Amino acid sequence: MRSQSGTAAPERTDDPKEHNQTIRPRDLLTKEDHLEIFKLLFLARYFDVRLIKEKKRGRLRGTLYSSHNQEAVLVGCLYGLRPDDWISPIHRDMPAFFLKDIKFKWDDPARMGMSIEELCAQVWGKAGSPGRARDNWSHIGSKSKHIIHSTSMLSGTIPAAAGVVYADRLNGGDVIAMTLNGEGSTAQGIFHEAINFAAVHKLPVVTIIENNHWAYGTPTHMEYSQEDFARRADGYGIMGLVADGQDVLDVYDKVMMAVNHSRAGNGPSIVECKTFRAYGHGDHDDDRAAKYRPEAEILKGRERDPIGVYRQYLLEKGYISPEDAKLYIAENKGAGEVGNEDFPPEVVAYLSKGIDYALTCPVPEAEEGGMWVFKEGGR
Amino acid sequence: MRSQSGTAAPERTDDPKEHNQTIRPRDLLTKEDHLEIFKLLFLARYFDVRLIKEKKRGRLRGTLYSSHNQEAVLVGCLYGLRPDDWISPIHRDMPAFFLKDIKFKWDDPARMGMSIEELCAQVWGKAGSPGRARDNWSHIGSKSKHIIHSTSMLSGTIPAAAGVVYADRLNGGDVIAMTLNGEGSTAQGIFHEAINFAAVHKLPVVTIIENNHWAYGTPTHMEYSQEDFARRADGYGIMGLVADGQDVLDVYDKVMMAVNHSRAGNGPSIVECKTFRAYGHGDHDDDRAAKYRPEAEILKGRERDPIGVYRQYLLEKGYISPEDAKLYIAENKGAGEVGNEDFPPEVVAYLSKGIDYALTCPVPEAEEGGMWVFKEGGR
Amino acid sequence: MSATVDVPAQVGVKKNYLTALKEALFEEMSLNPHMICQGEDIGILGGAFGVTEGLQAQYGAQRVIDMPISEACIVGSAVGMALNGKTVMAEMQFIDFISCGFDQIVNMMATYHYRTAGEVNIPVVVRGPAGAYGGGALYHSQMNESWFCNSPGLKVICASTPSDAKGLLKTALRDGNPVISYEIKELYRRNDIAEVLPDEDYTVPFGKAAIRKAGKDITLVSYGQNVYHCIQAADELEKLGVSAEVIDIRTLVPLDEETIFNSVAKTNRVIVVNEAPMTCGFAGEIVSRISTKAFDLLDAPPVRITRLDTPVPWVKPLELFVLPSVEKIVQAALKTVKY
Amino acid sequence: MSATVDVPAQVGVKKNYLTALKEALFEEMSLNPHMICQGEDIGILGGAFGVTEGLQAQYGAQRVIDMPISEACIVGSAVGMALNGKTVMAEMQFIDFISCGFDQIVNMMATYHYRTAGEVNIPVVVRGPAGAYGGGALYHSQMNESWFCNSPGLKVICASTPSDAKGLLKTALRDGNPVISYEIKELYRRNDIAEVLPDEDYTVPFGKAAIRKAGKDITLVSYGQNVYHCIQAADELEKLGVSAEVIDIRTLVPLDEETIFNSVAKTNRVIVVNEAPMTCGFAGEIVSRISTKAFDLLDAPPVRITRLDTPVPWVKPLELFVLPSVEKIVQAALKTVKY
Ligand SMILES: Cc1ncc(C[n+]2csc(CCOP(=O)(O)OP(=O)(O)O)c2C)c(N)n1
Ligand SMILES: Cc1ncc(C[n+]2csc(CCOP(=O)(O)OP(=O)(O)O)c2C)c(N)n1
Ligand SMILES: [Mg+2]
Ligand SMILES: [Mg+2]
Repeated sequence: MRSQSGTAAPERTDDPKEHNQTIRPRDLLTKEDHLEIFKLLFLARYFDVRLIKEKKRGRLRGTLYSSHNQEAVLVGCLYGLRPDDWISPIHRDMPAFFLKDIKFKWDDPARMGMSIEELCAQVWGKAGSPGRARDNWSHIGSKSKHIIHSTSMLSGTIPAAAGVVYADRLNGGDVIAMTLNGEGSTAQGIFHEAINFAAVHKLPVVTIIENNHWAYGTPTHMEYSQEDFARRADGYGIMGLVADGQDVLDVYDKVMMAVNHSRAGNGPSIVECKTFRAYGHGDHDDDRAAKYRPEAEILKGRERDPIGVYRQYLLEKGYISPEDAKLYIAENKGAGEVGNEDFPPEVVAYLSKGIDYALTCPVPEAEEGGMWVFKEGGR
Repeated sequence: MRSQSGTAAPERTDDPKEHNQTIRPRDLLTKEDHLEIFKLLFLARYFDVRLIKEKKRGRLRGTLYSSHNQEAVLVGCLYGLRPDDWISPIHRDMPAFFLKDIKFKWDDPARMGMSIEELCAQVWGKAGSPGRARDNWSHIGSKSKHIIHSTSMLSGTIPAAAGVVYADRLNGGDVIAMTLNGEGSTAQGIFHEAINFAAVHKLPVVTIIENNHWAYGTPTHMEYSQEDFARRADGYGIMGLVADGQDVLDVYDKVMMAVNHSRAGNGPSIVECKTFRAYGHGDHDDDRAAKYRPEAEILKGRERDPIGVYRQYLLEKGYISPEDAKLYIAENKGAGEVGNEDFPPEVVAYLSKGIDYALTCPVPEAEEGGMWVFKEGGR
Repeated sequence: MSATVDVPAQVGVKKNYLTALKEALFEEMSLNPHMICQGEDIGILGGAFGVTEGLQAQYGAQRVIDMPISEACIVGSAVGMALNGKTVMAEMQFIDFISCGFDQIVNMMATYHYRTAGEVNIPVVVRGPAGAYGGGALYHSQMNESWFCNSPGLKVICASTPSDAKGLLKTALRDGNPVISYEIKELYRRNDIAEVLPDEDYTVPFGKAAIRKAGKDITLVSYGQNVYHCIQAADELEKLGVSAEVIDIRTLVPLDEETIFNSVAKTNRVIVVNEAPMTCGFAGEIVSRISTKAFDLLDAPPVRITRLDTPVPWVKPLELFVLPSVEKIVQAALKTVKY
Repeated sequence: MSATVDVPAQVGVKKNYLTALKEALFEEMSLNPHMICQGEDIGILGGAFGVTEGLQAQYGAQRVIDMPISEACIVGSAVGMALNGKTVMAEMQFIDFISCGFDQIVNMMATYHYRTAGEVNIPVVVRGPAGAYGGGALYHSQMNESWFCNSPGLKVICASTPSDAKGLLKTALRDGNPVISYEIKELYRRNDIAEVLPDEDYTVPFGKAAIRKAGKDITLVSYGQNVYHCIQAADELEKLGVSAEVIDIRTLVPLDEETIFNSVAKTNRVIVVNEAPMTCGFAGEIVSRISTKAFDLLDAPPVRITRLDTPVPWVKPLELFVLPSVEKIVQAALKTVKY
């Protein structure tokens, strides 16, 4: 009744009217965009495997929540956003912090996304983090970069996202706010309250549901009564699309439809991206995850690696040559099986720079623990 | 775009498959049932007007939340339930406490509903209330009578309703739990969490949405983005029906479809009953309500009085004679315009007995304020 | 002030607590174009108690928002608006319903400044009618301020007079930090405490207690409507030859310890009165501050007079049984001065 | 016990805190066919920390429920199950997330017995991993027990040893009232505190503190992992010639005042240590009880050593900066005994 894995391309997509338009969002992307997107998939993947390696080497502590196999969701969701759009990532979306605005070149000072140095400082718990490492892992953000700071409480930033765009709309702006959430998180009451409010006010909140088929150790049929989490949208009469989360351009298409729809004043939207969590919930959970998830399901879920799927597409499109296609093969390999040589050198260099920074960056002073409870000096 | 009043018979009902059955639930009702239902509409109305009069006479304190004009919802929802089914009424549903099981004759000791004496003791804040008047108005219930005790927090009992039937199902039972809610309450996060949980486990929770078009001073378009609150069901893939809340048999039909569907193990269901709040939110609010609701809307909303609508039906069916039909005319009249003579004597007698009891019943002793914080003696 | 308030503009007219609050909102909305008000039924209706009456007509439905019945979203969206430059007044229809928005308050809003090492501050005032003695029963009588005093990052205030109600609310709306404001609904329309309010734009500072009655034998510390119980008790005690000083702390976080300690230095005896449940309530916090920091000043055990550790029951005799009263304060004071 | 626990059955084997909890659950599930366990990831996975490992395999998915991520519904449905005759263990994956189910706890569950004048009682135990010192940061480190101590109708417990962890949890599951149980995750797998547990079906009563170390110069009152800080401090103080008595209160509501007062009667000095924020925390409650009820026993100001009024920051130096430590206790004790 319910498919065991989410990475088979979904049959039913319930496209909105926009579907009938002849030009899809992807059709407006240049060849350079396509190649950039390919690189970003590598970058997101590299971030993941490199952190695992750093931890294995003993240079990093803390839990890692891997986005392995879900990179197409992140890249596809973020590539089309404007720099002044707001995003709100969660634990499994670490690459989102530096993927924001990355279209605008990594080192462009005008970029609003986080720099890799800032993000690495956060991961390593150093003072160079935008939040001075006061909270851990993905619980950072930046007002100036338009990234909402999440708490641990799942779906807890959707109301804030609605508030941010409410304020923007009042100022005459037209930004959207994109929140990223796991499918399990959609059960939270706050999810409902926020989407309902956004729907009433037709606020441009674009909610991504990364359906990786597991919420920690709980499978989707214990979380929700329908196959497609996008159907949550129907309760609010808002747009709800399903994307193939392994296909970065399908994600891009659906998300941009939703973004355009929401930005245009048609209310919030939901895009479910079907994907599959490659490893455990966090790296502490890898061994146990192997027990609670059937082997066959795992294999099936990881079969369609987003890098491989996209490589094939680029080949068919003629955007890369068969020779180029063989240069870097990072797909369908675990962190232990892959090396720097499997990634474009600029990707390796980019992240290495961030890690070098983080390693030398100081830990905040103990006294900071007592600081910034209250703002002094008024509004 | 949105109809201003909810009491026009809804055009679209989105009936489920059951709709195609030739026999409707109402077709199984006898003539006696029909006449009983007529009497119960009078009773619910009389309860309302009598309480207003008692308050005007200075014999009653506290806020009254009138169910005037919404009686068909209560009677239609409750008439078909089994005595062992659970219900969870809210502020506007006071008659529900004595309407539960009322099919089984008012004075039958086997009845599981509340007696009118108990309910009146509650309204008057007397020790004879099942909760010894520790909380006010409708915040009572009874474990033995299968009535869940609400707090003030709207939608707050839906999880409990789900828990009650979960436990029952585990014991091999087949009761259902019916929760009654205003349309505004459906915005609460807990509504979503509970329905989602019930849907996952296919629990027989039947959620009634009494859409009286106003949540205190807030109209529906500020609460929800769609016309029909029944559409909330679509987000969970559960049955969602719309009933004409002024037509007791339409309510009965839709509710019994939902009840049968849920009892049979097909999961929770939602029935929205379109109605219109006749007065203010509470009687303290009557004057202000007249300001925030346009006159035309109020007139339109009260036009189709459930007593009148049903009287007409009974006449057409030949269940009452034209002479009988003229005996008691309680519809389309405010509390000030109606007298005991407008109600069947047994209705007047029934409630009077309850009020007499309440008036003579003692107020609980002050010391009870310090009692029953904890249960002594273990589980 | 240029704001239109539907309140007589005559000089010297006494105004009640509710009118004072209303004036604060009109004035701040007028002074701060980036201020938004939101809550259930605050617009079309003007609020369950009328605190926001006329506000939507004056400032429009976009700045005065009738929210769905979603307390968590009311708080959370206010946080988002604040993150994007707005100042927000978020009304809880009754402070009791704040429990439904609890997580967003203590984990999202309260911690934002701390989490961001100061990059972000959240000027949101969550305010609502609070307090017992009115027959509101379990869910329309709460004083749950202690939950928030134990949640770092929130300021917590409670006015007992019209001039404080206005001045503290204006301070709150300019403070730049999240503030939880307990308004005492039983005081909203009490005529005997109506006051002439200053004509000019004034504020009342946080962290500064008020001495409501001077005395030398015993200190009564309180806030909210219990201040009046204390004043009444002090009046009765006076007749019995006991001089009680009544302190109204006005703001719980921050707390003006100095005024309390100065008083206890004089009286050497203290009774703390509040209507929240005793265990872990703010009365205990004050007792604790005095005991740990001003131990030597005490000549007798400090006393807490609070609600019993029960909910607030509905019917009058039960409600009064569990709450502080003038009688209970007087009895405790007589015992304490004799200690 | 006939329950299968995947723990070595040898006599005399020491068991850790987590194993003790697990045994309590297996035993009670076995003894009480009307018991249900529910929470996020407690079934298939066996819980984030493994407290419920094997439970679903043993008792089935209907009695051991993997819930959607809906804390409010987890509590609320547990209340409904209890209303219909069940005993429910409801796990919060981290106690920090209890804020998301807050209203259902304080307004629905806690008050049910009171509201019904005793007709209904709610045997629901909400338990979850709590506490700081592990680098869990703001949302995986909380001790928010004070919120619930200030919400009448809830019992609140916190075990510091394996035998108490098991015995108190079993008592909680038989108590018939809603109980909030703070389990200290930093103690879950600490080997040095592993204990041999009684073979027979035993319980540990509520409202009875344990004296962890006898002493005569000063009383250190605590609970949870701070008990070990107190014991360590007492050991250090001993070397410095100060004899400290360490009391582990074990249950906050109800509180064993007698054991505390008896100790203070002997030592005349007291320090209360806990890791919750200071303002309105339970340390203040204990100080308040002593000051108001046992004032004459005190020869020096009572002391609170608590978390600062801040969230728990992530990185180690900051985390330690805001939390109680052995060092802080020793220093305070030395100062207090000299007073
Ligand atoms: C309110 C709340 N409850 C529980 C948790 C603990 N928790 C963290 S992640 C997680 C599972 C999330 O699943 P999903 O939303 O599907 O995201 P995924 O991890 O699969 O990306 C849980 C239960 C939490 N963070 N917040
Ligand atoms: C959680 C919560 N928030 C706010 C309130 C205050 N309140 C009581 S009734 C009400 C309006 C309810 O509207 P609706 O659900 O449509 O029911 P109706 O009164 O129309 O029958 C509000 C806001 C409440 N009781 N609970
Ligand atoms: Mg998931
Ligand atoms: Mg309504």
